[in-house]
Amino acid sequence: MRVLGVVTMVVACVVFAGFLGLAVWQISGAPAPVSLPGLLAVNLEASGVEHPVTAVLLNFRSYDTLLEIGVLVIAGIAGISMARTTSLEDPDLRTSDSLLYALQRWFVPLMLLLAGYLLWAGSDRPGGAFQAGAVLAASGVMMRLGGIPMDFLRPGVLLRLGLALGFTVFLLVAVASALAGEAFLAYPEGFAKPLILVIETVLTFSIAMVLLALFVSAPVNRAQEPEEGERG
Amino acid sequence: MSSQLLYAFAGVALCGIGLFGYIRLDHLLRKLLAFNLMGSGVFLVMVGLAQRGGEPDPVPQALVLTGIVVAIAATALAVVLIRRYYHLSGRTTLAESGPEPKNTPKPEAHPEGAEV
Amino acid sequence: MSTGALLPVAALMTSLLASVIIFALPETRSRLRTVINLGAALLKLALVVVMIWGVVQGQAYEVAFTMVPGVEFVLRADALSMLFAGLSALLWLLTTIYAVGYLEDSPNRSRFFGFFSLCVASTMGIALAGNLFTFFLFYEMLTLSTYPLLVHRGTPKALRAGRNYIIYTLAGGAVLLLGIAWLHGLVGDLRFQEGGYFAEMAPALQAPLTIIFVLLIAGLGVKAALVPLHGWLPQAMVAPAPVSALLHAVAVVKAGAFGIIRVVFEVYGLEAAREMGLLAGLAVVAAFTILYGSTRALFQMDLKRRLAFSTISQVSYIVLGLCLAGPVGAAGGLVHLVHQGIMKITLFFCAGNYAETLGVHRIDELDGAGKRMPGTSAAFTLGAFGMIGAPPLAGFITKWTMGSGALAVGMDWVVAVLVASSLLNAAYFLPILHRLWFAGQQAPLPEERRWGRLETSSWLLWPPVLTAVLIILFGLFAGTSYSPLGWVELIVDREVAL
Amino acid sequence: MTLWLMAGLLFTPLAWAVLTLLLDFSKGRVVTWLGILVQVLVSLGLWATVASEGGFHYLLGGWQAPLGIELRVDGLAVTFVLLTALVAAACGWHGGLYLDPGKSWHRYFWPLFWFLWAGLNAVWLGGDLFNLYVGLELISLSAVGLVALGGQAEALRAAIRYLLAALLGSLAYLLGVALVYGQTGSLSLAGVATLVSDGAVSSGPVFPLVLMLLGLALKTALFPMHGWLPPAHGIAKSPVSALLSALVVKASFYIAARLWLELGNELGSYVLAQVIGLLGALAVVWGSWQALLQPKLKQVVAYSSVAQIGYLFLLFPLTWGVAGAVSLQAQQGITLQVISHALAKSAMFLAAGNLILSAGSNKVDALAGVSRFLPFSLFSFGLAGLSLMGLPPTGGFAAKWLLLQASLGSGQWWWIVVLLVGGLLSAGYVFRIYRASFVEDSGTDHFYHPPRSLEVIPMILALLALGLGLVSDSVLSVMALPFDEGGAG
Repeated sequence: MRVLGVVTMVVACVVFAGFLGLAVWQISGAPAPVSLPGLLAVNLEASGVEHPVTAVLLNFRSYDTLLEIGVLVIAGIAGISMARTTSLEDPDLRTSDSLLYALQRWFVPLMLLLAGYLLWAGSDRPGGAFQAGAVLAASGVMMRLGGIPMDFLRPGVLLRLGLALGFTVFLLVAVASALAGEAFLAYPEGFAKPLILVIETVLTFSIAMVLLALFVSAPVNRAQEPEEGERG
Repeated sequence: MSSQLLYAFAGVALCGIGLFGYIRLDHLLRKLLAFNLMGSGVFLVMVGLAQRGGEPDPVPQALVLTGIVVAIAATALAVVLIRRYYHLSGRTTLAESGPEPKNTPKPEAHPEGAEV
Repeated sequence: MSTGALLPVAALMTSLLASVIIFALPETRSRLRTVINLGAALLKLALVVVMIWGVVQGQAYEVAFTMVPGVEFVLRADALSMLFAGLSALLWLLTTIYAVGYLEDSPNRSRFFGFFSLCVASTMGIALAGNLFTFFLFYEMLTLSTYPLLVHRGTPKALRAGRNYIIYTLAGGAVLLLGIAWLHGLVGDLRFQEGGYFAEMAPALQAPLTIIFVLLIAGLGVKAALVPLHGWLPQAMVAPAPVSALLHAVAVVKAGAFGIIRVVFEVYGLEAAREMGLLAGLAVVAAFTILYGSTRALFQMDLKRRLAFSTISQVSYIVLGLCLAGPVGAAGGLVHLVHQGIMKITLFFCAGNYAETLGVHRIDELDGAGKRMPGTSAAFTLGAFGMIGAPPLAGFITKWTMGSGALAVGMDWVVAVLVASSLLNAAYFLPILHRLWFAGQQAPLPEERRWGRLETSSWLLWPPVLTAVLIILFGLFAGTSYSPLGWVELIVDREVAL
Repeated sequence: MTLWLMAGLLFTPLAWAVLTLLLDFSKGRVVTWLGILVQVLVSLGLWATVASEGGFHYLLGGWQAPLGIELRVDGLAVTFVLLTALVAAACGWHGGLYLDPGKSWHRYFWPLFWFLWAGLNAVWLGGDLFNLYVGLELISLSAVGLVALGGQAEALRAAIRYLLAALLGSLAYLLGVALVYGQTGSLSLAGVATLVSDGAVSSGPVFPLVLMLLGLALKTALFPMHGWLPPAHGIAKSPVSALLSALVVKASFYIAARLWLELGNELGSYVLAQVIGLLGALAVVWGSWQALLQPKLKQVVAYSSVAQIGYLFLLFPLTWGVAGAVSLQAQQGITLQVISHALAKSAMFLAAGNLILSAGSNKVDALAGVSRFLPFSLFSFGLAGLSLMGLPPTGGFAAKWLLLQASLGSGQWWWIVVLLVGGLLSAGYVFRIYRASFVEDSGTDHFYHPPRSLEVIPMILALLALGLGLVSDSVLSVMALPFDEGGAG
């Protein structure tokens, strides 16, 4: 019986992959009628950054990015909403390994440097806010594992401010652009590059915060509330 | 077929495998990993299919970047939920009821059992 | 919107607003509640009288707006609607008075009277509806507003009755809706019009129109309690007496019958319906229902239950009258809408009085009740004789007109049905009268209450007496043009003027 | 003017999300009610603008599609924006009074609530396939966060199940988008539609469309993929359940419907349409049947959602390969169904919350005597029930009527059976609640009486659902407005 189930599942997945592959094959046969890269190349100067991916992310499709950061913040919020304690610190997760501790002294600064570089590089070659933020968060994770106390990670106003900072700035820019008479999210002439840089910087910080918060959040405890209608 | 299409087909394979894992596995973390596998597959298809002409197309790359962030956010949230769920119920699957798992964590005991 | 158009809306609103206010009132404000009830009832009656006057002058009150794309919401006062509106307005007033006395210091009164007014509002809407769509709207509203009245007591028995009522009526409603929707898809939005629409109709439509007719009648027949769709009615008598009175005389049962009248007269057209051979089948069903109901009534020992079965048979007179498909027969059927109403409400009022005052529910407990409650019993007697069809009472007028109508169109077997049912009526009413007047009281009355010098509370006594008087008047003055019969003949002239 | 309205519409929810994130519950409540006011006004303004001047495209960042993202502001979109504003306002209002400020984690209700609202607006207006994906994820994650807000094991299980289903769904959708982009090189829905109808792309494989519809159907909890819905909607706090049932599931359906109406006639097929319709029909029957059996009040309401969602999928068969007039009727009917269900179901959940609060138990049987001692919430529940049953004069009835006409007009009479039987079944589970409440067990009032303000809110929603039927013609007329295709990508 069990075997039969597995077999059917396998068949189903194979069929699915088959259809998918077929579709891919058929599609790859014919050229796409619209070529965005062309359009992109034409409008790249106006976007204010040299690197097309960054241009798409933060100018042409900046609305996507705005919402995407929103998603990230939501995850962060939902994460810390699980917390029932004053500090997100979880001593159980500390490993005081002397070697790790020693290495950190070297690694953490190095990683911070790398993050900075990635951020700066974003404008003209691969890199950008998210990559930088990820590296930053990673260094945070290392510190955490290395047992360096991180008391700033309380579900207090500071943490929440940190979560929201990048998103807020991005949003403010968007609105400012709207107030400046352009459409929502349309950067005024010439301001594109500096604005994008500012946004990227704060985004980096916030992304790192969110990822770190999600890593350390929901420390374990027995707090819970009864289901609706069950007095308790 | 152009070499870029290889990525697309790799993505197709990943999707298939991921789907299988997703419906087959019960352990929530494994399910989650399967989901991420599928996600990578989708991203590969997106990029690979778009740049079949040879020259890379930055738009899908940007989309994939966005997609990755979203996927990470979702995954992280899922992990947080699963972790707390495991701690409160001692379960690592969505099974309504059934035999309690071997090592139900005691409040004081180390919460991150080998289960997770 | 002209003042003329406003009248139907106002007539509807009086009871709607009344119900809203009553719901809002706290349980304890019974005095104020009574005032509002009676005030609304009187106001409505006045409005209806005004409209009747206008209709006689040939004035048309109408208000319409597009509700759903392609469908209009139409309220309109014409001769036919006034027949029903007048009946319900009059009987609502009496029933309200009765109900106030009946439910004195019992719980949940604000809930009861709220839904009571809502129920009457929907009846008024059914009367004034200007097309099938609007009719259906209020038809369902009636279903829902009567449910809380049925289950008012909250006893398991009441709840069961309520459940069956809902199952029957909602299923019927679904069938009716299907019929209406189909008709609408076929020929568009049809306002009721005298003489109907299908006098000259493409033969291609014959088949679908026949099916639709069956659907419509089936849907309406549930409320009209045509056999075999009558199952809910006998159980429904667990409701408080005023509710049963309303249910059997005006609201639910009559709504079904009135719907059938509308469909036959003003959608299909009497002539067309006959030519399509739709009426013959209906006539058989009606005749069977008449005999079946009367026969079942014979064997009921619970008073209200016997009355319920008698209703099943009596309401089918109306349908049978239509099926005679001649001006005279139709008049007989239509006028029974009113006559059956007042007679049956009288009987239920009396049954309620016996229950409230003497605690009597079963017929064999009624021995000698006539001496204890002469007024009530006199009213009951009149109602019973009316039902049997003794001249010069209202019931006699009905049966006479129908009989002559039947002969006019050469459906002699209908006369046989009428005679048979009259005999059956006599068979199940006369024993009751005998017990009331001539049998001596053996057993002590179950639970007797005293109201000083009157035989019962004056709230309970006067309504049946009044309706009983009406039974005589409608019979005696049937010839005059303002009697129900006169009014019905005016309608029939407009409908069957070919 | 329009610019301000749009900016307000897109900006307010996000900004308020951040603001309320920094505040505690009670302060957040005040701020939120302020924001709700703004949001409702803006939505009304936009609706009025479109109603008077017709729809338009809004270029975000000033970039035209396909390079940039265009918002499609047409009659349908603004209608749903307005609907969202009404329902969300009610739920926010109710939630502020219903949730216990003492629990520290309730403060996170507000930011999640606002992010949810932002996501909904993004989806109603979105005209870009990928942007719609992001909007969907915004909605799903905040919804999951809201469900899990209790933090209790059952809630977490429901939340995880919901999250996994939602993720799978949106992934399938994204895969479809990837294929479509590969095929056409464009992400703008309107652009793709024109390309397909012009035959610029060989209409080619149906697979991408099927994939997207499948994913969206999973997120909409179409039978048999509905397993995740009842636990999640049943266990969440009542205001949350109301939001989820009324709006969240509609978002994914809205996208599916838009896809179908734009691409269905070229890429779809009769069989596909009928199969989807069949699943919808099964959902109607199965959901109602389950609702009849549930012992818990909110489970009844949740399963009724499964059933009511089933009706929506009749859109697919009733718009494929039928006369324009019939298709229009079907679309209007479905739109009414969405609106009336949103209003009625939110009313029902909020009322259910009040009843549970009063009876102190979420069992149906615990309602005995409710109709005697606190009829108000029961009334709201009942009125909402009318709309679900599709009885006149509610919006549900108007929707049912239009769908009946469409089924008759398209000759697909079998859907009529579904519509009528579904109505009767829903009557079954609604009357089951009435019946329980009419039972007279004890003459004493042992109920907790919630504050009036809590009870008024569901009543307002229920009355709206009731009145919708009477004005449905004028409501629908806004959707039929001319849409200037200028600037369509």
